[in-house]
Amino acid sequence: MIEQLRETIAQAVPGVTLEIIQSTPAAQQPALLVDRDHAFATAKFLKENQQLDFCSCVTGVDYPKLGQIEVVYHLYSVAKKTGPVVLKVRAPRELEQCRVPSLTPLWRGCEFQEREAYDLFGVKFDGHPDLRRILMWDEFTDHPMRKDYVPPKDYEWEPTPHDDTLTRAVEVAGIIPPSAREELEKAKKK
Amino acid sequence: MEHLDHLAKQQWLIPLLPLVAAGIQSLLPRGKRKLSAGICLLAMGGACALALRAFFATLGHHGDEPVRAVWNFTWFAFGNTSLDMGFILDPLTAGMAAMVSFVGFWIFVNATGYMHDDENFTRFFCFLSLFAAAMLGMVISNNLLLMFMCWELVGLCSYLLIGFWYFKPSAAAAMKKAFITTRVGDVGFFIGILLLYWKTGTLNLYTPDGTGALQQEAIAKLITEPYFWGLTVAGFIALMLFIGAMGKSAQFPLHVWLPDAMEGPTPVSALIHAATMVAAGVFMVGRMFPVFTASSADWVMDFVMWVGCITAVFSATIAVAQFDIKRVLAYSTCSQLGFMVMALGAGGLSAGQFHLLTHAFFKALLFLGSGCVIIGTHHEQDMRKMGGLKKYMPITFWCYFIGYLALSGFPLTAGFFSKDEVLLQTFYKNKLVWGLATFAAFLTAFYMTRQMYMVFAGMWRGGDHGRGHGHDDHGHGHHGGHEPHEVPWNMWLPIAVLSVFALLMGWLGTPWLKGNLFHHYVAPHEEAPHHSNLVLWLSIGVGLIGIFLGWLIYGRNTMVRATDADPLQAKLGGLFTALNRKWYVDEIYEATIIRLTMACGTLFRVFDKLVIDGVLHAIAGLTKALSQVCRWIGDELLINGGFDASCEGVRGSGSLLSKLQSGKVQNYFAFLSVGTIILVVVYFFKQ
Amino acid sequence: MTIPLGHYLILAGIIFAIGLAGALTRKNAIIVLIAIELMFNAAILNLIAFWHYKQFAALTGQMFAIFAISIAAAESAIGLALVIAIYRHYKSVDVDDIKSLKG
Amino acid sequence: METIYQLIAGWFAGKPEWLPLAIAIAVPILFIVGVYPAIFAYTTLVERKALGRVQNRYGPNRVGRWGILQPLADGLKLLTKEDIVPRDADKFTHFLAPVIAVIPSVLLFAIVPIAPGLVPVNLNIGILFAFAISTASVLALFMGGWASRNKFSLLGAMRAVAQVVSYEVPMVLAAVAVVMAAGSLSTLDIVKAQTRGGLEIAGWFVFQPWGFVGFVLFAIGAMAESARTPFDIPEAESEIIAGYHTEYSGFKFALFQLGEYLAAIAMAGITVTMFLGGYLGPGIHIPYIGGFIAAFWFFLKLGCMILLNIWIRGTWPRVRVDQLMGFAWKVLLPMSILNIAVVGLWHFMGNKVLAWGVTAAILGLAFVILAKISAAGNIEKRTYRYAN
Amino acid sequence: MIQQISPIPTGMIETQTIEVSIGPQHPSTHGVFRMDAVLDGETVVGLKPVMGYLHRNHEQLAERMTWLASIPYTDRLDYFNSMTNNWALCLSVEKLAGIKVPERAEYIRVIVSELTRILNHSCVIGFMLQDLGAWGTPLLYAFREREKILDLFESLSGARMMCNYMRFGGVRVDMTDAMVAQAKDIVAKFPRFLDEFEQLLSNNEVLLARCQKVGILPKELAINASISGPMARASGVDYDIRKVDKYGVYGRFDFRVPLGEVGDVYDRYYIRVLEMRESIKILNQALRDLPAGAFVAPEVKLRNFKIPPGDGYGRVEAPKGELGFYLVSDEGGKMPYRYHCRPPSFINLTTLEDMCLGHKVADVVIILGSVDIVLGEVDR
Amino acid sequence: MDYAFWTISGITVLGALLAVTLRNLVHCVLSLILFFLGIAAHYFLLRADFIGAVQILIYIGAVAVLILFAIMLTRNVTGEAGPQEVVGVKWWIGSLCAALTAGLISFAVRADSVAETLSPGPKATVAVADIGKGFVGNWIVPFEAMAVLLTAALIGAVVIALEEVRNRR
Repeated sequence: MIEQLRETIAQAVPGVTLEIIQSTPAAQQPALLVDRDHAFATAKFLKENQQLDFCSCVTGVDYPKLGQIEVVYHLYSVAKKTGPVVLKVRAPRELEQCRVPSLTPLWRGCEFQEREAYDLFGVKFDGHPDLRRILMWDEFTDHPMRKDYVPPKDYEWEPTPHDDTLTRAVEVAGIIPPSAREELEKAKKK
Repeated sequence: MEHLDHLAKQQWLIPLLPLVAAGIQSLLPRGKRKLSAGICLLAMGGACALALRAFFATLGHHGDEPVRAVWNFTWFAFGNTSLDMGFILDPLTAGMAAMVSFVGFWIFVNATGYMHDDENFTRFFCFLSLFAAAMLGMVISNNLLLMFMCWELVGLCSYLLIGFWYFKPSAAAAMKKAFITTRVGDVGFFIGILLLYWKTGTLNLYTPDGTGALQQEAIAKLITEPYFWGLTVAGFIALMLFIGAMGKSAQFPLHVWLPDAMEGPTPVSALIHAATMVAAGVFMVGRMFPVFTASSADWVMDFVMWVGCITAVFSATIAVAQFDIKRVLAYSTCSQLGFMVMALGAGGLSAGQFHLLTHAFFKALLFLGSGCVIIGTHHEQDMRKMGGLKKYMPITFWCYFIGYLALSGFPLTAGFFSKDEVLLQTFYKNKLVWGLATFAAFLTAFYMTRQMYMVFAGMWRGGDHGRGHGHDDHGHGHHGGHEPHEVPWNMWLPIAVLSVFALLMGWLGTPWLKGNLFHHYVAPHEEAPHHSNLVLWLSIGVGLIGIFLGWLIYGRNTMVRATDADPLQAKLGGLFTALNRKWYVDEIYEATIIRLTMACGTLFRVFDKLVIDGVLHAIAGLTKALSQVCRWIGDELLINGGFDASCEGVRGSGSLLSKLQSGKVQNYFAFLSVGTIILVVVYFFKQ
Repeated sequence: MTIPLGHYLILAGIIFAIGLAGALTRKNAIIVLIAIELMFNAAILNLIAFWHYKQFAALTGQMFAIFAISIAAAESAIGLALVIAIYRHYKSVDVDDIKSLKG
Repeated sequence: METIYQLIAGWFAGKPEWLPLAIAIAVPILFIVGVYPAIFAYTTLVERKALGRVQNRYGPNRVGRWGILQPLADGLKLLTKEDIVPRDADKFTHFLAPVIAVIPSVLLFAIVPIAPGLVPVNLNIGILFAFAISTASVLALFMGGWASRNKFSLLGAMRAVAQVVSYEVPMVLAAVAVVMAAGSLSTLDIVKAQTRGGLEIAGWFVFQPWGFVGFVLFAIGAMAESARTPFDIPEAESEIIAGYHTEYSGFKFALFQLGEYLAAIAMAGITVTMFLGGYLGPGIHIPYIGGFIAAFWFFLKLGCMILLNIWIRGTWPRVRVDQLMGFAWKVLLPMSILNIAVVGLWHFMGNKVLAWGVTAAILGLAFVILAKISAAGNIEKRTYRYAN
Repeated sequence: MIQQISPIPTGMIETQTIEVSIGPQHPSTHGVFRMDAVLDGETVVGLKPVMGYLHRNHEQLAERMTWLASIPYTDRLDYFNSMTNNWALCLSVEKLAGIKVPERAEYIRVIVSELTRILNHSCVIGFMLQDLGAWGTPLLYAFREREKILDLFESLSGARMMCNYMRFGGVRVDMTDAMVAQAKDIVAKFPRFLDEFEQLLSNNEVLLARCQKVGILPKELAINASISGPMARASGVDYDIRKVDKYGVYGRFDFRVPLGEVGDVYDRYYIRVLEMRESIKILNQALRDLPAGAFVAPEVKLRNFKIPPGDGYGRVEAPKGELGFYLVSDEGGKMPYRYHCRPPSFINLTTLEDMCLGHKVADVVIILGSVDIVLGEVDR
Repeated sequence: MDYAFWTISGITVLGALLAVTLRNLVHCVLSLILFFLGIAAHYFLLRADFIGAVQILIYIGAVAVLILFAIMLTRNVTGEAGPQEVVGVKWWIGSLCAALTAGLISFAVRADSVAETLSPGPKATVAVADIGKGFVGNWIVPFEAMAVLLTAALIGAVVIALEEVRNRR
């Protein structure tokens, strides 16, 4: 059934590279890996043509071995009440190039989940209406769900702009929140 | 008597019911047709019941002075002057109120049928109830101010009702014409009221303590004083009041609006232009009769009589040559009003009023009948296109026939007795007037017979489309072509009831029974004119001749097709067209008064342009010339040198003063308080 | 109650004077309105005092006072509406700023 | 006050002249300051127990036998609580607001008659004085909200002022109807006007149709005036936390509560005086103990009104602000104006039975029409289908 | 008429819009949840939800523990209905590992989750009425019913709210006959409570006035914003996972899915009432034909439980909507490589601003109440 | 009873003074309210109960709240607009006029001997009923004029409010 879907997409969207990733024998939920550039077009095709109007779940998965971060979309159809179509898009792990086209213009449901993926994995979504951190506080710079995430030692402490905590922030985690930089200079001069 | 006082106190309920009904109907949305008609009929019925109750209460009374109960109250008091109002219950009011409400009720019933498929049905009935309220208000008012207010309201309602189909240009013109001509009359009426108020000091007609305008010592005051045109004050007031009556009751010079008022729906014509409004003038004269009798020495009474006689004859002649069924009836109303006014002029209050009552019944009957005919023949009004309706509309025909008999004075009918009374009254006053009146009676009989034959006898001429199909219909689409049909029950029932009254009403005022009941009821203090056989037989004869002549000309060779010429036209030729064109009165007016006003307008404009502008330009030119001279002499030498410098000085000091006007509220306030303090100090030390 | 009428008149006078001083000196338009309100009340107090001492029986004093109070209330309402309109236009209620109505 | 003065003038014949007068003034003041705050204290207790009953749980029953000492405990707790004043609050107004909240409520009691002749101050402009004072309570709300410089309390203050002002009008008009019927403003005369014929109960205004409508209008107005559910918009917890007394803690908060509850009780007292025949009831004419029976009747009715208040508070959700205003101006005001007209009609109609019927018909009809118009818009029946 | 009067300068008194944060510490935000509202007078002009105050990074914890160890954590997701959370995780794992669940366990799972559903719906209505200002009377009625159910859960799983009851392949403890009788008794008495509840609330004028035409969610927007559960069904979206996936033994019971038309706060309230009646029907059928037999799959050894590499997504119709778990296992198989939970209330908040624009502050509160969020699930 | 008069007039004068001199506007309004209360107390002293109640109802109930609203609308909602200098430039003119008027009035009172000796009126207060009768009796014209004035003010308010609502929608 997934091969048949692959053919239809291949015809509909010119120049797309599709690859089928099998799941466990019991689960029988094969996924379609789409390359970044044609992801939006395929998703648009799936939504209009295949009536997959319900995007249930958007997840980020970090594969350090492949050097890739993968975003998984589970699409359902409320009209036809058919099973999940799994769409996967991959992007390199480095923060600068880690960009994936956002599907929020197609399904508003992805808005919060894409922001969560950005917040926890650092995947930037192009075309997302309001890409901000959703779970962590805005001044947080790191992305906790990455495999190589090292939680700060002084776990309870937060970088607040008071003088003494500020200096400790520099030695312990080397993290200087932008807003606190000038206090730091002032603290140094005093 | 106290029972009457109690009734007088409740008189205001009679007009209140239709007024409230009008109020409610004005709020109803257009769709609520049954409800609006229901309210209107209910209110009118209530008013009628109350009026009848009051009428029967005033009946059983003997003694020479007519029964009268008055109830006055102060309407609006400020300081020591106060404006008061009052209601009166006396035979005149009771009779009129009963007649107006009774006839009005049946006319409204007919109107529900006539206006059945008109879209602004509710608006029509709202105006009708408003009119009824105004008319009843005028009838019961014991105060000239209230009477004048209701008089105006009646005028307004007639304006609204005539121009009900305002989208027709002819209706719009007619309503304006009616309103303006009655306004002319009203001016006279208003002057009369003002004079009366000025002279007697009160507007109330009758007051329990005898200080009313129409009571003895007030009238006495009026008679003594001489006034313009060789009349006493009473005479002049009577004249003015009569001018008001002329406007409203369409007497000779101001009658032009009545025929055009036929533009309105037929029930309107029936209610307003037959039974009630036109009778208002006559009623008002009746009400103010003591003023008229007081001024009998002057020439006012004769003037009234002659105006009535001229109107009667003049409009009777026109009626003969009319083709529109309603126009004929309009002119006959004019002539009958002429009769009433003539009777009043001749001093016969009861005769005038009795003719008014009977005329109201059978003229309303005739108008409603014509309404049924119009509806029956699918809105056809031109008599030449009717004919042979006897077969198609039997009920309407028989009721119409009774009305015709009454109007033309056939013996034993109501019209006969009342017209006979009028003729009797004029006979003793002035033989020439009596002669003309009899001729008018003959003409009445003639044109009514003409109408009967043209409409009901012969064969239906509605089929073919002759030249100009009479009046354009009121936007109801279909006309002519198929057969006329009998009208529904709610249209022929009223004319049946009215026809019964048209027959029996006469017996009320007949001299044959033991004394004239009506005379005894309305004006016991007047001595009734003793009976004379000559007048009686002559009037019967004249009536029969008129009918015979009508049969002679129209009965035998009835017209076959709408385009046939009117038999009378062959005989009279040029005279007939003159009659048809209403003696070119409208054209005369057009030529005279209207052109006169236009001329004055242009005159003033020209005067303004030439004289005033001219003077101004002249002055301007003069000053310009003068200034040239000054500039040439003084300016270079004197002013530029010394004068300008001093000007600078003045302006400098001026700016100093302007600093004072600093725009700051508080500075002004400071100057104000300092000023007051100085004043107070001065006041103290001066003392 | 041995208070003679004179005391009331003096009291009303003092209040009137305070109101006048306030109206003339303060810069804020609303305080000027409050001062005017003071002057009104001084006048009405005088009125009632005279009514009480001179002709207690007749009602004219009280009636006049009621009408005066309601007019004063209506006047203050309109005054405040004007102040708000001026504030909206001039963006300030400082009396000295509002001087465009110049001679 | 006058009756007390006559009573004790005799005993103090010898003493200096001002003493009986002082006592005559002192007794009613003590009565008001003593009895009504006690009633307030136990109203809070009864309210919490009644709410408990409504929500099928026990009210406070830890302190004292059935939680009797609970009000005492609350008082002590609030006294000892630290009185926090927000940093940039307007200190003076912040302090003054609770005081001004209490003053009008206490003054309201001055004109509530407890027994025939026994009214703290027999003003012949009783009802007018009551309404004049109750407008002053608006100021307290506003000052509280404005002074604590916090957005929510400001919102609360604005709502409170709007609500109190717009419910003042129908309430006053409903009272006008009663004043017209009784022919005088003084509360004693109003109660006397309600004793018709022998029976003490037949005369009550609440049994006349216009009286009943007036009673309903006045009760709704009173509830809105003292911001009780369903009109407790000013301190709607779920929306703007506690409205104008968010920033108040400790005894200032207690004062606010005192002011609010006293206003509610006073309004209930006035409703009882005007509609339920103040102290009237069988047996008030018995020579000696008549006065006490009258007082008993008065407090019984007062208790019923307070319980009614509490019961409504327990069951009704809160109305939204604009619906509240709409309800006041679109439904209450026309009804109260019509009520005044109907009282006029009632006064001039001869036999009372016919009058009763006519007035009932008019008011019933008007109510039906108003209800249809005002509810026409938003409420409609909903149908639900089931997926196949 | 007004035009003739000289035009008064419009905007006579222009009001400033004020930013108010209906903040984390607010009586009616059902937990630490903040809404930055921009108010113009009383009406809402802008509203941005802010969350993350309760974020415990549950997913990273799960990646550092074995499959079985994360079951007690699922109780803390939506702490109101822990049973459905457990079932969601178990279902996903069973789907991934291909474990067969015996009949009796399936029936017990259905009974237990339907009980949580009626418990959740009645309490939600109670909280909504509390937001409406009804001083807690309806809430305490609902809690009375909730106590009975929680007693049953306590006797069944040992804990009232944090049940930790389900295991891969079945349930931890069998349901004794006494408990079945107790469940039957609860289910028998519940309709009477529901009628009393509806009679008190459904046509209460103030409730109607406050809830009708407030916070309307159109059907297309509901689908597009992947809203699920009673909130979507109130707008007419015909999508109930019990009917779509027919997971567990739901296929065997006949029950209906109520749908609303307008999709305003009143519809969402009434849909929950109707759903409770449907759950009662399911419970009656399930309790009637509860089969005997093993309550857990014997062949599943929880000691060193492994899943072959691959990923899978399993979902359950939780009372608040579609609760799903996306699990990825790598070669090691003992610990999940990636564990992602799709919480219903987190996504149902997407359209909160669309629903609140133009309404009053008082309406925002009840709209949030009708969306029915629990912050444990939103912030994970 | 004399001290009643003195205490009340003391409060009134204090209220008046503070209303005009205080810096913080809201405090001015509060002292104005205190002043109104003093005046109302005076009316009660002078046996004019109805006027006292009307004074409280109109001034404290409506005018004070109105002024508070005006203050709110003419300053940004939250904070104080900071201290402006309170007294106008030409303050000395104002105080001079005030002093002069005060002197004049006291001089006039003392000069007019009649005022001094007038004894206070009887105890009875004027019944409210005949004030009502007076309204519709011989003061009907001013009463109607008052009605027209107040309706005009009402319509003015509605027009402004309507303007506000229409351009917001």
